[in-house]
Amino acid sequence: ETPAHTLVVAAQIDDIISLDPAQSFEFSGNDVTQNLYDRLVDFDALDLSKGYQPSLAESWQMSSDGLTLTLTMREGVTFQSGNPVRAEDAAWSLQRMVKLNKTPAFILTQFGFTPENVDQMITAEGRTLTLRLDKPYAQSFVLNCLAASNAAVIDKETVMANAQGDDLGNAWLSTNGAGSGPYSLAAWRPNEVVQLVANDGYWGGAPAMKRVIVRNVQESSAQRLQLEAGDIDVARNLTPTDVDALAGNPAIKFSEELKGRILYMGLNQKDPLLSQPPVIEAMKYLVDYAGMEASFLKGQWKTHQAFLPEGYLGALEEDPWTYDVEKARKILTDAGITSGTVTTKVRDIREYLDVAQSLQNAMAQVGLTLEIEQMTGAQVLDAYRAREVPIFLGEWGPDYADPQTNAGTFAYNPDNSDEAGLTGLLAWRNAYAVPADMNAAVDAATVEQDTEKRRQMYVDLQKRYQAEAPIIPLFQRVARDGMQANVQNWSTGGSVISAPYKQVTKGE
Amino acid sequence: MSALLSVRDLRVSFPSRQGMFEAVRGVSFDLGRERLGVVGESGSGKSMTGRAILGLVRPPGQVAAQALTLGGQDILNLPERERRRIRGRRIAMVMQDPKFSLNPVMRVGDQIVEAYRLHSGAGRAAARLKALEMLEAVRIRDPERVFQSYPHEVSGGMGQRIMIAMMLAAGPEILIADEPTSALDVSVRAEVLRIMDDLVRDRGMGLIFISHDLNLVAQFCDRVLIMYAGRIVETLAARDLHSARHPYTQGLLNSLPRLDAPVDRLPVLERAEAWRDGPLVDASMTEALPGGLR
Amino acid sequence: MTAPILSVADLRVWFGHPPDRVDAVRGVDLGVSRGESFGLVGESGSGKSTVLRAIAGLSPDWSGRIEVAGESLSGARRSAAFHRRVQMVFQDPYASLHPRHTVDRVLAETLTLQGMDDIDRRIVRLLDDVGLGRGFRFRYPHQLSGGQRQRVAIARALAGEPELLLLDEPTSALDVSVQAEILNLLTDLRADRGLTYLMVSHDLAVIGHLCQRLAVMQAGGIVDRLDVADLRAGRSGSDYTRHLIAASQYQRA
Amino acid sequence: MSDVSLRDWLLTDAPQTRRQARLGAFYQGWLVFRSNHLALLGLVILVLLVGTAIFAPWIAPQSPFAQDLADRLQPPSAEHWLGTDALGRDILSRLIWGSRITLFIVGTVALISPLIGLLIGTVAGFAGGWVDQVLMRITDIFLAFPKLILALAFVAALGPSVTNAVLALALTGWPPYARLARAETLTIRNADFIAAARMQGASAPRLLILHIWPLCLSSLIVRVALDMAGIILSAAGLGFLGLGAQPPAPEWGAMISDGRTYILDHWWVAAMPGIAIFLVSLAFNFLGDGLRDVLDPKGAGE
Amino acid sequence: MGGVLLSLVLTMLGLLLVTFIIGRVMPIDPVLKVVGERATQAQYDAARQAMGLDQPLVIQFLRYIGDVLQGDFGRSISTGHPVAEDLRRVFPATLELASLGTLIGVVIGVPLGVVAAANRGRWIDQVARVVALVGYSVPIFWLGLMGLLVFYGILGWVGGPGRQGILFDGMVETRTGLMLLDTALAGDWPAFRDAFSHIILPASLLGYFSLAYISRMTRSFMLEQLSAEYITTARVKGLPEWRVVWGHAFRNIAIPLITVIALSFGSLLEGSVLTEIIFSWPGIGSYITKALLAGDMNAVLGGTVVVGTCFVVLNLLSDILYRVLDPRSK
Ligand SMILES: Nc1ncnc2c1ncn2[C@@H]1O[C@H](COP(=O)(O)OP(=O)(O)OP(=O)(O)O)[C@@H](O)[C@H]1O
Ligand SMILES: Nc1ncnc2c1ncn2[C@@H]1O[C@H](COP(=O)(O)OP(=O)(O)OP(=O)(O)O)[C@@H](O)[C@H]1O
Ligand SMILES: [Mg+2]
Ligand SMILES: [Mg+2]
Repeated sequence: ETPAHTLVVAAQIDDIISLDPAQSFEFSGNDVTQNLYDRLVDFDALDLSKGYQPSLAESWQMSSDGLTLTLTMREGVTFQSGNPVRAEDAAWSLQRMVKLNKTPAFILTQFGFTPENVDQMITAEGRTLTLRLDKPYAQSFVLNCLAASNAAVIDKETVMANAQGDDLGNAWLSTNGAGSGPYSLAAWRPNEVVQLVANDGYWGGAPAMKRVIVRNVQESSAQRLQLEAGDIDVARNLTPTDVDALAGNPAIKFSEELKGRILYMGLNQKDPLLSQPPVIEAMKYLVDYAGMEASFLKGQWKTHQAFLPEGYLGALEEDPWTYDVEKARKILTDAGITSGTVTTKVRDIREYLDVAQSLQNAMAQVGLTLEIEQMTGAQVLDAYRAREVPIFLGEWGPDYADPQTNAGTFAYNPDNSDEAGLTGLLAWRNAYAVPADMNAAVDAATVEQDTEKRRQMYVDLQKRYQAEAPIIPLFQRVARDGMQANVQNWSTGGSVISAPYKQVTKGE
Repeated sequence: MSALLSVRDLRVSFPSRQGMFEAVRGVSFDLGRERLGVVGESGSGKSMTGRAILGLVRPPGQVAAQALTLGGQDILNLPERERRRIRGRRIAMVMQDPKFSLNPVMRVGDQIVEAYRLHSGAGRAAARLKALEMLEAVRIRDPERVFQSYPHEVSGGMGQRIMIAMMLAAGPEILIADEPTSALDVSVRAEVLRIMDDLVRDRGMGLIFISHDLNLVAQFCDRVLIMYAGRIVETLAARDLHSARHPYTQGLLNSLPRLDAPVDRLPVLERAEAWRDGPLVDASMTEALPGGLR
Repeated sequence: MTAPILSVADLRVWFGHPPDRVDAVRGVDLGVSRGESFGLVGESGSGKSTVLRAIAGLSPDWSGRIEVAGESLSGARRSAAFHRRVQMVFQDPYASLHPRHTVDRVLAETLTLQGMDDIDRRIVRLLDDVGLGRGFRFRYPHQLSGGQRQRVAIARALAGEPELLLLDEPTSALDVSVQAEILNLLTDLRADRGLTYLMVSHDLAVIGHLCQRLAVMQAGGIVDRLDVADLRAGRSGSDYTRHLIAASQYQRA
Repeated sequence: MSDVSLRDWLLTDAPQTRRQARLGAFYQGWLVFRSNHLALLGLVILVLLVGTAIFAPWIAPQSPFAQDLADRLQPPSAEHWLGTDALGRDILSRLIWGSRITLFIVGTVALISPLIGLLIGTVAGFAGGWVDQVLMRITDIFLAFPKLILALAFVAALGPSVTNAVLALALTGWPPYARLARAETLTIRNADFIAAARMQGASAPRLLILHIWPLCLSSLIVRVALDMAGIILSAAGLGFLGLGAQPPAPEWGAMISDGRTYILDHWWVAAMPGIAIFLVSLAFNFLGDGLRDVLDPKGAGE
Repeated sequence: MGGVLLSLVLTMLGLLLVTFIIGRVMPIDPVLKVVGERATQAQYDAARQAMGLDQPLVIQFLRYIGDVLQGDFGRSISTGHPVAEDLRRVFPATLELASLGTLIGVVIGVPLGVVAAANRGRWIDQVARVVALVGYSVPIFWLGLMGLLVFYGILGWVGGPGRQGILFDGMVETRTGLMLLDTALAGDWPAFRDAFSHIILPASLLGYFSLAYISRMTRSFMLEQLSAEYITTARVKGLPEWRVVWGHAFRNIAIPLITVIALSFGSLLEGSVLTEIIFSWPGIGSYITKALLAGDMNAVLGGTVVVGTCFVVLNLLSDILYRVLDPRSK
């Protein structure tokens, strides 16, 4: 039995390398910053479909030319340090993100901010915060980006007091918190535990759970045993087997949330075999979607064949492909392809390996040999960024709650040359020379102010993508967390944000 | 006067691939308060005889005998506990090589004290005094220092004397000395022999002196048993050794080079198959108490 | 008397480095003539074996002068000619044969190393010479008795047809009856092949039997030199030698 | 030749030919070995293993690779004697095919590590002086180095594959053997038979290879046999970290690591390869104990 | 002693060098761990430069040695913390586990080995053998998960994964980093019981493993001693068998046994990665492994230095003990 006002979560949190919102880009790290900080706008954990809601910003106004966004700050909110939350802090936080130029910086720089101009483009005056954009972006696009956990509002005074050199407090903030969020950081012992303590003076009301303890438990089996023993409230990394085993236990229930992560297959267009359209087409039919979904991916991934995850504006919910070896074979033989060998470098994660082996099995049936090389995440990524992975199997998680987050990487590649070094773009990594009109369509969608039109643009984009792109989305992630029956309102933030804890309660 | 130890038809055998191998095949003798030499070639069963008397033949070796009596008491069939009480207290044994026979990580004094206390039940202090006394008895000049030393710190001759002191601490009636001098220099050897000689004379102890040096045995012992292939082939008074009748004994004696009688070629022992099982030279050996007891 | 085949002058041998240095031999002079049998006696640790090993090149640290058949030696390196000329037999027959090599292999290797041809025939002859029939050719050491092993060791030493044999207590580990056989063998071989012996023993009787001259060592130095007749008669200028002779004939007090 | 006379021929004290001597020595060893029943059992298991590896294509009831997601995680049954794994593959067939990989791992590591160790250890022990110092420092470094790290680094550097995993294990496993071989050499190098060989003018490499190695080899073999379980399990450990055999290779360690997700509910997936590894390492251990009796005079019975 | 120190320093330097080389030749790019999936080339280059990886290797090595000599192991890129701080946290965890494991291994393994040797070939010897061989042969993660299932899941006798129950997490002041010691020092007995209930299972597993090794080695040492001549002497004295075995033979193996125990302890310190993963034990083994897989060379180097030092120190200690305990070594 865990204490009534303590929430104990078992999860794999060994990916956290920094808790600085301007740097943290890992799932577990964002789960922490989500709770330590508030953002200008935020999602309601209890109803994510409402979209972004006022948070530290009470209201906002887009200028008629669509180039200036003015936000008005909420009054009377203080940081956990006791300092007031000012527009100046918000401006500084955003400027800091751009200036530090860590990986998440693109979330803001895509609006034309640069380290040089950001002091002029983002300004604070009294209660108002002004963002000057380089194009008339869709308002929802901008605000969705401001809801990203990286765009947290940070306590400038506290951080600057701990800054070293010109790091803008990055080193200190990596292991400390300075936010106004519902929780403050009590301890982070890497690979071991994150402890959060409720911020009782929280402006949105004191959270019910006074302590949140997230323990690093690697093994699903161990998480399951702990759940059964009542030593934890929530287990976040249960394998389908363990979920099945726990299903009959009345003391335990499961949440089921669609996450934003897409498991996809990238066919490198540098590969002579994979660059042939019939092969691309055939590969779509060589994935045993239903079989995998029913077996080792059960309850964790659902078939989803478009690059926008369900829950995103314009997400396409049609799944045109099914497992059909005969069809694949016909496509290939019609094109005169009866044999071939390709390699895949797969990260040493069970599911990926199983997917790869299943694919290997199916490909073998049409005469294609798939050689699997399993390696560490860093190694795969290295090769992938060097465009050296013929078939890539892996996932992509959206960085913010706007469709652009995936469109801009799956379907956007302005320069397919090696020298361009657009290592951040999935299309580039797969050497997919996105047609110019598709690139233009992606750009156009970001500046479309009419949300309905914008939605349609994304639907069209995905349809076209399904028809011709060599990057094949396969599954969308489902979070199935096991928890004690008395845990209420548990959320992992769905497909749009990280896991918030403030709304969680425990009944009797 | 009765025999201290009486051995009848002692057999020691080891299982081997070719069936049972008998290392000792029916040895009988009596020991009084005397120096009894046992000689023979390597492998003739001398050491096994000694070990069998103490009950120290390791498995899978097996010991059998018609009788094995110590002061009239049967010791062959005693339970192990009783047997242990005899060992050390009533029969002791000094082994060939002091370098390997003393525990290398225990102080010399402690090893003596341990032996003494086990049988006398004396206190630590008393045992210590006794140990020093014993060291003195074996003519160790600086007993205090030797008491504190470890085996590797003492010379071979000293080690052998320590072994003797240790074995004699409990005042045994019988001492079996298994080649106690073969590892020693001639000069040290004389010293060690003198000590044992004194003990037999002064304490009336029985001594079984195992050796393969015939000259030495002839000089030192009262009586000699000659062993061949696990059997005693001849028993003699030591002074009569050089007039031994058995061709084996003769052969052994002759094959020794001698300073006083130079020869060009040494006579070589011609072994006869008959020696293994042939009739013993002296039938009286199998009867009680053959001559030589004082 | 012919020229000395072996001459040793002011030989000093030590082991180890200064704090733990042991000076085992401290200035030994020796001369052994061709065809002679020379004995070296002394108590344990007096340095007898060390002298032999220094000559044989088995003790690297020595000073002084060693000459074998006119060849001056240095350090622990020995020429092929030396190996052909000088051989050694060790004290412990149980330690001087490689436990995993058959008699055949031991002899064959030796013959090859000595650059001999016609190896098969020579092996058979060597075995005959040391009184081991052909039946022993393919045995392993553990299938041999101590005396037989010592014969193999002697055969090995003879394989290269040496002139000088260094004998380090070749019989002390053996039974008297076997000792007699080996001593006879050594006598015969010397007669047949005109060998020269330098023999170490602590048994005066053995030295007396085999050697013509002897030197007595004590604490790394030579304290006395005498010939066999003197030894037999107990004539010696040295107290120590007389003590040794007396002690070797134990008399009960 | 009848049975009795063959035995006599082998056991004779006076062999007539080199071959007879060698066979005789071998037979004697065999007799000692045979009297150790557990060692015999170990040998039988290993012979079976080798047989399985050789005849895998004929023995295996099904393909080790054929997947059937509908038939996954089936408990042992008449159709699948040892059940099926997460992709519906027949575990028995995978085990049978996997014996080849296991043998490969064991064989290669057992060949390379002791050889490196033997070379370094004997050279160090035999040469003494600064050569010994340098080689032993290197050995110390490798010994002090976390072994798994070293192996991981090797594998990571060379790329994950069974061959590389094996190589890594071999390259990290030698220090203990080097120490053993050195200790052994130190006791041998001053032996009279080495001195005797020197007296014949034998060169240092000759002494090392023909005289010293054969003697070190026996204790090394014993040690290797005892370490064999460790080798299989280390390979499995690398597999557990995703650095061993590449899928879908039926490497036993990798199979266990695949099955670890299912340990609590589908025990056979991990347990079957586990039992296989256990049996084989047990067999090697028994064998090692028996070999100790034959080869290593120390510790053998009085 | 000077020679010992010199060789110690040389060994440590060699260790550092090897680790360093491994770190740099490993085809795992540490920069990627820092910048993550989405970084642009410019961000990547900036991070690489900030990490000093653009310098020549020699410079990098010298700089590293210099830092290490000042006790600075740098910052870990996989935890974001200074490596020294991480090590202060993870090393005691492993030390505690390995110590208790070794203790269990010694307390059971040594008597088992002695008894097996004294009863060579009898049933107790066979039982000891099978017990040890099972320890040798069973994959530790299998035993670990099964142990968790049975003793934690079903029986509930022990605490689950982790070093402490959540109720006690952070409740006791960290002094030594060894949970058992800290709780005892604080006099907080419920916390001590809790810590004990968490450590006992993984420690027993490791203990079983070292028991297997120690008992086999003990047995073979004992067999050698029991056939020595001084044992016969002891028997001649009439000593009861247990005194022969424990009073005489055992004293002689105590010395080589120390080396064996030190070695086994050392291997538990470095080699309990799998146990640590299964029991969510935040120890140095899994720390180094994880760091290695992320190309986090500061952490790997730091961890290796600590483990390597332990090894060297253990070696040294057992050498010294050897000298103190063995009268033969002057
Ligand atoms: N454990 C054993 N197994 C089989 N045979 C043994 C065993 N111990 C001794 N023997 C044999 O018993 C015989 C007698 O051995 P013992 O030690 O009594 O000889 P010994 O006369 O003392 O010889 P030495 O003078 O060499 O000491 C020998 O042939 C020996 O090989
Ligand atoms: N390798 C060595 N290292 C150190 N000291 C040695 C070594 N070999 C011999 N000694 C010492 O040299 C001295 C002479 O030894 P040596 O073996 O020559 O004596 P010995 O006269 O042959 O004695 P023994 O009759 O016992 O064979 C002894 O004090 C011995 O301890
Ligand atoms: Mg004997
Ligand atoms: Mg000598």
